[in-house]
Amino acid sequence: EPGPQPSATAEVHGGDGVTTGPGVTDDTITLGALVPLSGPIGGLGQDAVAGVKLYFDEVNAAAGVCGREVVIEARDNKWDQQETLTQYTGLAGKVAAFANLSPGDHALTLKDRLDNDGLAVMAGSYDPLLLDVHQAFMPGSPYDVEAVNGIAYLIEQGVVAKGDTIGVIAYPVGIGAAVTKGVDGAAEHFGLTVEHTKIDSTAPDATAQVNALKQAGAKVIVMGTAGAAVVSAASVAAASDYRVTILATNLLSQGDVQGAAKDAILNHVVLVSNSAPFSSRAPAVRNLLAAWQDQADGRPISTPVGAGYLLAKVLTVALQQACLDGDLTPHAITAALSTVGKIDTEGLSVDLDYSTPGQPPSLETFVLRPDADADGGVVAVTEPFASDAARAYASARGYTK
Amino acid sequence: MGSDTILEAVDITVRFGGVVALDAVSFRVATGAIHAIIGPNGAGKSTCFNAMTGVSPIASGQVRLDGERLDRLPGRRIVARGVARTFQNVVLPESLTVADALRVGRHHRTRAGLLATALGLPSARSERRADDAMVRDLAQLLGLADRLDDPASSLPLGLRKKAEIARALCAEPRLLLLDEPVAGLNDAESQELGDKIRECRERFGLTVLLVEHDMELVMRVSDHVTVLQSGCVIADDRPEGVQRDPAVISAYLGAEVTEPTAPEREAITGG
Amino acid sequence: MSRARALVAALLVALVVAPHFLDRFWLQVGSLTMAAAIAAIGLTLLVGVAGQISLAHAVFVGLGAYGYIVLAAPSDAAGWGLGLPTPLAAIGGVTLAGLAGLAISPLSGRVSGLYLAVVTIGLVFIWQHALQEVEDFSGGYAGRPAPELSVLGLSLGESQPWHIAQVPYGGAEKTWLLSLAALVCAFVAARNIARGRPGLALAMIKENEIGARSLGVDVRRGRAAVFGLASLYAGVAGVLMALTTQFVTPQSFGFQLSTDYLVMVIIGGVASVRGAVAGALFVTVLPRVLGQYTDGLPFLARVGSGGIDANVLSVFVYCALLLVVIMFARGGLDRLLGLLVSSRRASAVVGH
Amino acid sequence: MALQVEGLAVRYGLAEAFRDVSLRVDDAQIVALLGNNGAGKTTLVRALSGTLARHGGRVVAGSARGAGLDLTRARADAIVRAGVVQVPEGRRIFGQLSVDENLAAGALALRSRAEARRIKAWVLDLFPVLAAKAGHPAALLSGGEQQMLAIGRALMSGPRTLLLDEPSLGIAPLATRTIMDTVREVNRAGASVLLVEQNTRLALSVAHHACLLHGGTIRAEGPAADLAASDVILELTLGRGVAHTATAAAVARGGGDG
Amino acid sequence: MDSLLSATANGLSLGALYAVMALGFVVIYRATGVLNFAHGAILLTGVYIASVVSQAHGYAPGALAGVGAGATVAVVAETVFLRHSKTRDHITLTILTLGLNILLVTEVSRRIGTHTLPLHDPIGNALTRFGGLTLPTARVLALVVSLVVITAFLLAFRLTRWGLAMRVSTADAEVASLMGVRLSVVSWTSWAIGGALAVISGLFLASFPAPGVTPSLADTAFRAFPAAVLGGLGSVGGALVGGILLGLAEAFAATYEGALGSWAHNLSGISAWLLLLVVLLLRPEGLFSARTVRRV
Ligand SMILES: Nc1ncnc2c1ncn2[C@@H]1O[C@H](COP(=O)(O)OP(=O)(O)OP(=O)(O)O)[C@@H](O)[C@H]1O
Ligand SMILES: Nc1ncnc2c1ncn2[C@@H]1O[C@H](COP(=O)(O)OP(=O)(O)OP(=O)(O)O)[C@@H](O)[C@H]1O
Ligand SMILES: [Mg+2]
Ligand SMILES: [Mg+2]
Repeated sequence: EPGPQPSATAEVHGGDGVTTGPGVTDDTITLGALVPLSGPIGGLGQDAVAGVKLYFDEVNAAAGVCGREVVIEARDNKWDQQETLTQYTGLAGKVAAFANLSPGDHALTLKDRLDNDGLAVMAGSYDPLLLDVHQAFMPGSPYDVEAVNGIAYLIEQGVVAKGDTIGVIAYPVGIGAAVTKGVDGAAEHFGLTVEHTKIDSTAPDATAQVNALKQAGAKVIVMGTAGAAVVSAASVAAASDYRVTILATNLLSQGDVQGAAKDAILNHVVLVSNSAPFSSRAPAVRNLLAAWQDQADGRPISTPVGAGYLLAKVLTVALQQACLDGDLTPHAITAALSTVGKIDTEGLSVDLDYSTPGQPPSLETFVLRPDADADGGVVAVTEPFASDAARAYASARGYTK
Repeated sequence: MGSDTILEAVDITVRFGGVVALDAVSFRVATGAIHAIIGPNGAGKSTCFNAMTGVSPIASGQVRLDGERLDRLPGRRIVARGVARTFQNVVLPESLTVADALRVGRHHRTRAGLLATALGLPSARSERRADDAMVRDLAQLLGLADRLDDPASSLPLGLRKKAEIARALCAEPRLLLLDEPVAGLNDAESQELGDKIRECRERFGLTVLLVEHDMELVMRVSDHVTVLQSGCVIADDRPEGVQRDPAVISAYLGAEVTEPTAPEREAITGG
Repeated sequence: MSRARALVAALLVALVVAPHFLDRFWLQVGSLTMAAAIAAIGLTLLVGVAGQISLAHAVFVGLGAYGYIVLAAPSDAAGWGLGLPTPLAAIGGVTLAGLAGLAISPLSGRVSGLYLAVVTIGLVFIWQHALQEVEDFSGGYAGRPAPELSVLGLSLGESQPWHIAQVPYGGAEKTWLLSLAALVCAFVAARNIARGRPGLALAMIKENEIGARSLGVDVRRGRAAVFGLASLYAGVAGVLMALTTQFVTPQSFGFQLSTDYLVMVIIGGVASVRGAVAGALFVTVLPRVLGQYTDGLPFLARVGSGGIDANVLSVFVYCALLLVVIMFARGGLDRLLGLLVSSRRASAVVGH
Repeated sequence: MALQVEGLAVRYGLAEAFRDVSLRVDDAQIVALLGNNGAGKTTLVRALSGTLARHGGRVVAGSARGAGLDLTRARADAIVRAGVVQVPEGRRIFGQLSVDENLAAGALALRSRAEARRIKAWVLDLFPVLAAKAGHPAALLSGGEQQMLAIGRALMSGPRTLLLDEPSLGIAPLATRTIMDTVREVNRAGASVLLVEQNTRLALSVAHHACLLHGGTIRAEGPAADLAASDVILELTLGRGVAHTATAAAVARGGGDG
Repeated sequence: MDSLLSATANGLSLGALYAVMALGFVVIYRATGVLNFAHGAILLTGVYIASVVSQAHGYAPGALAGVGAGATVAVVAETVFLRHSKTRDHITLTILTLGLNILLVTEVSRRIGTHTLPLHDPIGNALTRFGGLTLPTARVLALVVSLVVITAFLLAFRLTRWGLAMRVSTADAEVASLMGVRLSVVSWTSWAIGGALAVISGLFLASFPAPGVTPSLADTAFRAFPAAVLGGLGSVGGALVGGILLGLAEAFAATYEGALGSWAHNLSGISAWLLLLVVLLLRPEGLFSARTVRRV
């Protein structure tokens, strides 16, 4: 029984009649994780892997997947694309799928390889460019859609209105480029003027950018950056009596919200997110939090943990489907994800649907606000929603969902 | 200017900022001669060498080698005209072996470029063989033969000076400029080197321009002496004449310095 | 030195037959190592022989890689391209890197020492900035795939595997052999140059420019030539890197890569071609070996726990070894190799 | 006793520089150390000033004491601060620093500023050219001027024992006498001097006592006047007459204890 | 006009921080000839310790502990690694600091993890007003502290012999020791000072408006490289001017790049390097270093 596409590696039938490929034996399913595990960003990968393991520990405790124990083979990519390419080569013949790739946009460099090997990659990123890589799966709506939803929310709240100016502070690439696109799309939809500024990821602060936007009279600043720049922008705004709302993707840590910039953040920042905050009452979230506290000896939970946990859950759904189909080869696992239809994440995040390759699994977004006392430092303001603007934007960009 | 003049300095002036290191200095060097330049410290002797080898640009005047102007040429072209020199403060690449350090002297006589060398073309190889032979030969002559494979940095000062002379000779010059070749050698060794210098002159048909403070050597080997003081020529004569010149005695030699007595000289050179 | 000869011959044979026995991961690591070795050899000529510290080597490696891609790939969604025959494109990429080196070389004539080191860091940042800006050429942040090399219809990539003694030779195997051939040529050429007339002239320039001029050395040309040559080597490495990973991104040719090369050159033992290869092996292979084989150690924390796991440990071990080599191996890896290869040399060592 | 060297042996890597050197410099004495090119004079000076290791050399046997220190073990700076100061071979001036700064560097070991000023005035008086070029980068001085600077710099620390490695190198004849006069003057003020010189006659004319380093050991020593009178030095340095050097040395040693 | 003023003020205070960081490089470079690539790691370590200590004992003890830790780490690096190296070659030792940097950054980042550690500084985002200009107090303080530190240094160089000892040590270590300079003391004191300076600038960088201590602080040290070189590695005053120039260049580029059009896209990220390139082409040894003189 050949796989959906010719694969370089041999397929065999397991004892239970399931066709198996790389990484699958009668007793185990080996999944890869390709994340930074050392160096300045090492903590991010460590947490991501921890999240993945947290989920599979539960799965394994409850008889595993397809009667098999799930094993994670994690490799350090040092946040370097070249290293991702190399380590991928090492893992490709040994794993059934990748449970986590961080940063997720490294999947772009793997595109041709993934096409060839058919491996599914659960990507820890919402970069819209990833939609071109059909084997890479992002766990929510892309950054640009998220930004559009965020702006739609602010319009609805009356924070900005047609004719107003909004500013952007963004990295030149990656999340920055995506958010910039989203903001431009939303501005067109709502009739706003956009003032762009850029920031370098190693820049010590956002003072100059915030000052420039203040000068331009922006009412909202949308951040296409990691958390540190968001805190910096909020602090500068607070210090210069600049009444501005700062809209950002939730990449803040609890430490950010509880630290010196606490008031500035509480007063200025509105967050958008694909996943539910750790303060959510949803049972799946409470369960995750409890499981984390059980084994993390005091380490606070972080967004990458949640993302890893969610990615593992999604992949498990695919594995179970593939098992039902009797085929655990990489291509089959990838295909299974598109046949399961809408995946209910039980409140961990927005619901996901991977049935159409090239389209985002969701157009929905949570709006959150910082709360120093809450778990994870944020609380939800809205249920997940997809704004009309987001739908219009998505169809204009060809992301019809 | 007759054909017996190989080098001619005409009114050369060299300035460094406000300092006039050479002030309209003129002299001629006869072909085949050993011509010494002496003078107090800071008189401008090394500067004179520098002016002739394109190291220090001259403000006015001319340097002519066989009638051809040298002063407009860059240093690397001057060596191609047959002028090689040594340095007062030894300049040997510390990281190289003595043999390699000498081989650098062959640079302008050889052609092998990057490509030929990289590919190890026959032309490069035969050139290299010829160089090796010459290096060995000159090392032998100057008593460096058994140190060829040692790092240049391990040589004692005296041998470094000799290595510099050997390197200059590797360039097959017509005119050799030696800046204090025997500084750092003892009396006996400097006598020996003096003989070597003469020997080289005969063997290679050289003209030698010599800066030296060792008066015994200067008096013994040179055919002609030019004396500089504060950038000006104060005497220009045969050695005996210079030695008796009161201006030279008061500026440079000092009253009591005399030439070695006859028996002493015998003892030193005898054997 | 017959012992050394025998060792070298054995090593070469082993490297030629290695694709028969290694898996794809190690083949790829091997090809990358050989590419790195070529770049490091070039840098050794520049840093070791000519005494100019450059941290811009990654720029020229990147030019080689991107040059190849832009020349070889047809214009398509991924970016702009000329679609030339791939061997021509490879030569073009290398030439481009060399020319860029020549163009930059006046800088190295003016600025020297650590100043040069720091400005060249700047070149890396400026280059990366430019790469990200001209997305049409570079594919921007997302990067660009590299077409496979095929010479006269004979593919040196994944398609049309060869079968040698029942083992299929795919892209990884073929690239290994190609890289090996390039490395051997690069090695021999560099050695000849370092020991030959140009190398000696450069050593003299490094010691004393004025002295070099008086010996007939054209200092400016020498400087430019060695910068160009080093960049040419970098270009070769870049093309090989692109062929090995089949994909390049602007991030790959950054400061990190430049420092890696400098580390290779320095721990290899400055001015030693052989040492540069050893340095490349140290920097490229060692961390991966450590990463793969420290997993089983009992005292290690579980990956994801934030404790000292195999990955963190391998960084520690790598750094520790690096420090040890720098601190205690005067003369670098080259010296150690020398002791290994010939016991005669060991007794003739003269301290300095 | 200012310096006492006993059975000293030094190697660079495996290569021997000398194997058995003994000599002493009494308080307020000038001792000349003579020897051929490569005999090991500089090496001995390095061994006495604590800089041997920097050149890859090490003491393998014997002892060297001076100023109350074990010189083979003490650090170079401690030796200097104890009053044993070297003028290194080949000038080694700080080329990028001005002449003035070079002299100031020489006085770094000196505690008192007044003392430094006094010595500086004396040094500039000895070598007026240094005053004339005070602000110039030292690298631009002529060879002989640099040598004067190197000597002046060493004098700046008010040494009690001075190790001079070829002080007359590159110095014009008239100026050599200034330097030798300086050596006498320093000595009259109470300092001991170990004088390494190639100019044998000159060295013997200022020294009280002289030693000849040859073939890895001290082959002759004695009062300078005696050595000047005998032909042992000529014979040894010209590499002749090895047959009767033993007697010559014995003669020299016999009469040489002062 | 207002934007010009605030860009200037911002550039000045940022530049002063760069200057302090650059001074740290320069001190170490001048005393030992080593370009300390571990500067960022030392900064990060010190600030991390400051955060941990301030958690329990408040800001002032924390800051002191951090600065002390930075100095200590630097001295340990010098005494354990650099001094015991068999080589004295400056370039090789510079590479050694690269290794140290990776080691330290790996470990401290591991300890910090993904979380931002607070510094508990008492200033927060308090404001100071000068006439029409309102500035964050933290920034004003950064400027003042930097200027004080740098002035103290300039004076120390002029008035003490330590400055001269440092210069002769790099020029020729052997001869320096023959001048009675105790090389090890010169070396470790400069490392201690360099380490302390790194942490002082780090403390300001991690407080307003930054969220606190994150591993990326180590990268920030790279921004001081061009500042140190711009002024001239041989010159202390140069570090000051170099830092301030770069701070201004960065602030202006970030403020006005929008107005400059698309070619200036993200110019602020590389403005420092561009400036450096131009300056070194004109003055190959930085703005303030004396030229290297040579003759034969
Ligand atoms: N490149 C230069 N820049 C500035 N001044 C210089 C330079 N070269 C030489 N001088 C000055 O010119 C004068 C002559 O120097 P020069 O080296 O020619 O003397 P010299 O006759 O060789 O003396 P010595 O016998 O001591 O070597 C000196 O005062 C020296 O300081
Ligand atoms: N750094 C070094 N490494 C290896 N060998 C050395 C080193 N320095 C000196 N030597 C060797 O030690 C021996 C003694 O050298 P030294 O310099 O002490 O001689 P010297 O008597 O001072 O000679 P000169 O009169 O030429 O100055 C020589 O054979 C020399 O080659
Ligand atoms: Mg001279
Ligand atoms: Mg000597």
